[in-house]
Amino acid sequence: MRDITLSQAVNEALAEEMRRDETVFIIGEDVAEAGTPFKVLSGLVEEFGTERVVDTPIAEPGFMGLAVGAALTGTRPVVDLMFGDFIYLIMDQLCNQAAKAYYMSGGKLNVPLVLRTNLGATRRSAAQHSQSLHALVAHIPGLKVAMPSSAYEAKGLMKTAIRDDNPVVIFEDKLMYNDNAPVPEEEFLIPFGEANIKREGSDITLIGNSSMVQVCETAAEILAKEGIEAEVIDPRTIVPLDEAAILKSAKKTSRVIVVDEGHQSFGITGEIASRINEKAFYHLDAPALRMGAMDVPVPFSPALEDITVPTPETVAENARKLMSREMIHAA
Amino acid sequence: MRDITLSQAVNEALAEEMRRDETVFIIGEDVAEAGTPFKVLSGLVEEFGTERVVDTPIAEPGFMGLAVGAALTGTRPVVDLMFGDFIYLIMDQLCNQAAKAYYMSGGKLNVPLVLRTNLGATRRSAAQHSQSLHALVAHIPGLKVAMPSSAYEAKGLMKTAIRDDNPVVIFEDKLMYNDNAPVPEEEFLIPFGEANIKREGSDITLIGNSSMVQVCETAAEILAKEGIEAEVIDPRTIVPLDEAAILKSAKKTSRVIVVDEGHQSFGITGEIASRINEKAFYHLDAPALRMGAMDVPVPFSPALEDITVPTPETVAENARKLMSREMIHAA
Amino acid sequence: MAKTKTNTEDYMRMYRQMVRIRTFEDNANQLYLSAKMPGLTHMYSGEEAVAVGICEALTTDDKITSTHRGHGHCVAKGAEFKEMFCELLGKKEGYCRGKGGSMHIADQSNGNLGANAIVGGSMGIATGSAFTSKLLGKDDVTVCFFGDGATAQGLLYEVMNMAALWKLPVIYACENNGYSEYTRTEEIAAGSITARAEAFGIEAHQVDGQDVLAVNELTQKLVARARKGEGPFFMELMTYRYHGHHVGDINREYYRSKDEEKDWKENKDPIIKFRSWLVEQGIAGEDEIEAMNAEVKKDAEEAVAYAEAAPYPDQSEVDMHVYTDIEHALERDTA
Amino acid sequence: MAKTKTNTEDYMRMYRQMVRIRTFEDNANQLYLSAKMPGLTHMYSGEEAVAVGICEALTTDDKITSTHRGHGHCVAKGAEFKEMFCELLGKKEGYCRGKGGSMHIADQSNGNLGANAIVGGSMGIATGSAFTSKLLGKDDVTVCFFGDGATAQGLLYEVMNMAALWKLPVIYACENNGYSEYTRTEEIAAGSITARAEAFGIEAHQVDGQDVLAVNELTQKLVARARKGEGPFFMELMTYRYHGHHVGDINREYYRSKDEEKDWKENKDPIIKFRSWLVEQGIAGEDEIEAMNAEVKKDAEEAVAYAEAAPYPDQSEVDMHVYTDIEHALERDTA
Ligand SMILES: Cc1ncc(C[n+]2csc(CCOP(=O)(O)OP(=O)(O)O)c2C)c(N)n1
Ligand SMILES: Cc1ncc(C[n+]2csc(CCOP(=O)(O)OP(=O)(O)O)c2C)c(N)n1
Ligand SMILES: [Mg+2]
Ligand SMILES: [Mg+2]
Repeated sequence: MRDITLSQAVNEALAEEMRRDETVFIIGEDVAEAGTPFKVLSGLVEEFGTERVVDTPIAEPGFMGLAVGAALTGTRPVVDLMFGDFIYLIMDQLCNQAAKAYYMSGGKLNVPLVLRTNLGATRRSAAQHSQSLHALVAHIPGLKVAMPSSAYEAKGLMKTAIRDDNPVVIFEDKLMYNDNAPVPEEEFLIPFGEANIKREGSDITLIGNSSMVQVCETAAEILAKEGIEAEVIDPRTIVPLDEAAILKSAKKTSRVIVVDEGHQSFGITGEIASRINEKAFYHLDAPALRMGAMDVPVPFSPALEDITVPTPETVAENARKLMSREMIHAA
Repeated sequence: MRDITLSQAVNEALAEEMRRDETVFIIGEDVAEAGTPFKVLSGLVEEFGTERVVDTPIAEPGFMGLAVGAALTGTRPVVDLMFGDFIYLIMDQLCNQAAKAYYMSGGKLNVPLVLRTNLGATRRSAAQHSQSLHALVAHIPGLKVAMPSSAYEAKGLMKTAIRDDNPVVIFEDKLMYNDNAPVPEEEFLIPFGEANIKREGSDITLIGNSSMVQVCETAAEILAKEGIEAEVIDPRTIVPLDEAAILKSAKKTSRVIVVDEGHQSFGITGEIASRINEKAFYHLDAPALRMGAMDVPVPFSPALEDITVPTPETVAENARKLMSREMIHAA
Repeated sequence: MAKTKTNTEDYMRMYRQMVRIRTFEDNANQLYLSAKMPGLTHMYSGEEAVAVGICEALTTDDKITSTHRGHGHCVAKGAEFKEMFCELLGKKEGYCRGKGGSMHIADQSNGNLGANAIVGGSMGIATGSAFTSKLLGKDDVTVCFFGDGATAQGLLYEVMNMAALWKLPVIYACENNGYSEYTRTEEIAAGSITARAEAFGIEAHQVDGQDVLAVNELTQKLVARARKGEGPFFMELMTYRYHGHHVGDINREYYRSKDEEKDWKENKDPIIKFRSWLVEQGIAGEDEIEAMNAEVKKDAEEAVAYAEAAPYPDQSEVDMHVYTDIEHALERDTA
Repeated sequence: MAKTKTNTEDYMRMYRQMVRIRTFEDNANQLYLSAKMPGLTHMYSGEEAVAVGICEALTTDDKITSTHRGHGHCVAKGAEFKEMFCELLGKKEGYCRGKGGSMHIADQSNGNLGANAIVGGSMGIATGSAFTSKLLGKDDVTVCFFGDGATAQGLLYEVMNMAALWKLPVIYACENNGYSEYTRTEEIAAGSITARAEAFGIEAHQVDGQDVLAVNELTQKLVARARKGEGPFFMELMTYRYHGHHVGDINREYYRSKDEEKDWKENKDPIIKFRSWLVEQGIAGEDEIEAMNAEVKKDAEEAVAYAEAAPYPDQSEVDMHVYTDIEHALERDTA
């Protein structure tokens, strides 16, 4: 298997699906002319032309709405939203329109649309270009939410997303575009709702998604040196969520940390922790521990930004505490 | 104490604060001409004129953005968003601008703004006029979120919100506008972050907000007849959240149900349940149980809509199960 | 009235469709007044010439997007009374199995992509539908209906810009009925509505929305040109709604006078005007027209009776149609 | 060049402010190239006459809102180098204590309500600032800066409509530099930008954005009229950015030619043009100008050195300034 970057993986997935199905097209800002600021789409316009790789004006609600209408009428748009932070601008089209059309029409209309966007801080991009807003869309029934953690998942999940008949939101980690990973040359898909056990372990379960999978893996390596065997689980899609895999691991290790780059409060970690607590309560030595990003806007200053998100060190630190039962609140 | 409706309570709060502080103004659709479709603001334009009760075009992002700018420069806007479902349209102005201005400016700019909107299903208004979207805003640092559960709270929280120097989102329950409650004639404020123990009990804690407080109270009455004494807690604001009061009750009763009208998954219930599980784990007989609205778009048909939200009967039913330990998942 | 090249059959179908809309609305209003309808609804009465004049210039393959005031568009684009009333009552045989209701009624088999409860919410959808047509090399045209109030939504300008840049086959049809909810158009719209479209390089027309032939004639021309790639276009149709903003808006004098309403109803009614013209031109006799009216009335009453007796969806449907590939969405929650 | 009634001192201040912007940007770019600046930044070089021509027509009480390309507006509205460089480097003494950075730099003491990293994000804010002025009976005017690309955002049309309806003292200043990121304006803007404002009944002007006196003269007139309640107004300022979209956008030939860049830099540079005019008119000698340039250069270098040596904020600041009344936001999390 050759190694390719996450960028290349996304690019390949799109190219393959566009070759397979001529109703697939890409729409967004600077997707053709520049192949996006992250250069993820470079070369696609050369192969598929400006009719299928469509540069838009800076009008996120507009092109998102346009994509919903296109999807309703027989195409499969892949919407490119340059920064995850702009999701606020398209929430109406995504959540009131795309997410609800199938239900409101009693199954007559559907919206096979992919929204490609990103997440992640520590890029010194400040509060409006660093948010991880997957919790917002995960809350809305009708949307599926995929969170690739490497080039392999980026490719497999993207292909599945494009073939899905429902609106799917994919969050890529901005900092991972140049990271390499082995990706098969032959075609493959990754089914939604199937977690990946990235590392087996018996002492503690670390659940992370997207950027946080790597953080959990590095934490597991640190812990392994200390004799703590952490199991690392990557749910890959948070909607649908592979509850079975998560519960199985929780029951096995009886200690869980849920790690996420979105704000901790009212986010992803509360949902996953709650499901574990509800359904594996008597197997747990301690309640599932949550580690989200700090509940603060992302600060620009490197001195502050770096401490707002979970790191391998802080995850390992909490794992140690959980192992030594220090984490249970006093009273 | 006289009884007044929730509508009147909001109206009084606004009138009092507008008399007190001439920088307070109301802006939104049909707030002057019609006093809103729910007639909550009737009479205000007569007292304060169209300069301070401002009818806008149907341009939610626009008037929300305008309000942020007005708040930044010395006024205290109360934005009227006709339906909570339209919050998707103003997320950028609310979450990228209002919520972050104080932080991004290092404390130099602030946004003393109130966003008045509503929540609640079972009004036969279908999927785009029935959502309870408080979880979305609770996730965003920089916003405060108030959820009045009766006319009393509606007045006290609104007055506090208007005097707060931060952006505050208030969700009123559409179905409660005509409900009466005793409200003091003399001025009062309700501080943010202080839960209200609506009913004391020792067997089980029911935590609900907004519309769900009444549901919990009715459930408690049903349970009382069966000898189960439920404690009912109304957090009143979910940001800030009165964790201390919640934990105290959880530790006392050792059984908790968190009830909410927003979708259950990735919503409010996961956060509150997680905090309880994390911080009162060894006091609990069972994990905190969550009861949110079903994870489906709100259906129009009365035959379907009514079963999507928690009711006194379903809350009581789950409380009975929790008391008899039936709720712990098998394995 | 303006002349068109349509023949007798076309004229009579237009007349019939206008009467069908009026009759549908009268029945819907009655259902509300007798507390048989869940929720509220927005009546299209008074604006019939707009929906009919436009939709009669479209084929079944052409698409429309509709609004909260959507019954007229739905009927005009070919929908049946029975499925419509079932939907309004939340019944299983409704166009959306009772899940959508009045504000989300859709009829994709006739090209109606659905009503929308978000004012302006379908502007992107209509533009996207036209995008599909162009991308896939089809020749259907999409008409986007919206009200004067909806022109305040920025989305309109975003999608008009793209439609103009990419020459999409979409026609923006602004139904200017003088009000958005309880506010007069002058109070919420600065400048000129047609000039706003023109500023994006879009050809715009203002037309008398009470004259079904004028509306139809203009639409036919624009549709033909849009099919040839000369779109997009913009139409402002001057019209009036007879009822309140919704069926519950009964005392309206605080925002508009009874005289104003009376003037529109008596002097500018699109059905009365067209009926006189049909008779004058010798296209139909009074008897024929009365018979048609009676037939439509009977159809509607039967459909109402049918819908009232029809079953609600089974409760098990509540978590169906959330995802195309998951029969019951809530199953995913159980381990 | 256009004539204005300003005197020598005003001319020299305008020149100086333009040089200060160019010098600030050259230093910021250098900080990026030498990997001393966290993140990216967008250079204003080439557009100096716009910010200076406009801001010199404003008082300190007048407000502006700025963009991602905001250093020029910030300097022109009166900010100091030291606090600006500190902000760009994420230092505690920055205008925003290092929390905002280049894209959020704000200087409320001089009426700069802040840069904004959301394209078009400040259009509502500017309009609201003008609303405050009217509501509280003050006479300050707000200028809303944004780019040609930002005209695609629907928000602009929403707020222009309200500003026009309510006659708010706001001036929309569109900096048309021919590109939004890597896309030419023609490809993303249909029709005419000024006509879009006019369609809302707003008086609109196109002006040469490389001619500081022309910009200043027009702005003075519009500001005076806006103060009297004759606003809002719209200006389209034709200009050019010399650098890439951001400092990292170095190989630009795939979207614009070196010849084009050269032409603007050599033949239309706002500083060179104004400098020649000052000398021609006998307002300043070459020596005087060189001395001023040197002084500004020294100021900038000192400020950069200061900022490089300045401390980062303490980590305890991370959860400060989330809420005005809660010193450390994360305390609320602990029971
Ligand atoms: C985004 C949004 N804002 C507000 C509303 C509430 N609302 C429903 S209809 C309406 C007025 C619409 O006016 P217009 O577009 O002229 O259509 P008309 O009702 O006159 O047909 C309003 C404000 C809504 N449904 N959606
Ligand atoms: C809402 C939003 N969409 C996209 C972007 C990414 N972006 C940043 S600057 C820019 C181009 C802006 O062009 P223009 O308004 O002409 O300003 P200029 O950069 O030319 O000064 C884009 C697309 C953004 N920051 N915000
Ligand atoms: Mg109208
Ligand atoms: Mg530009």
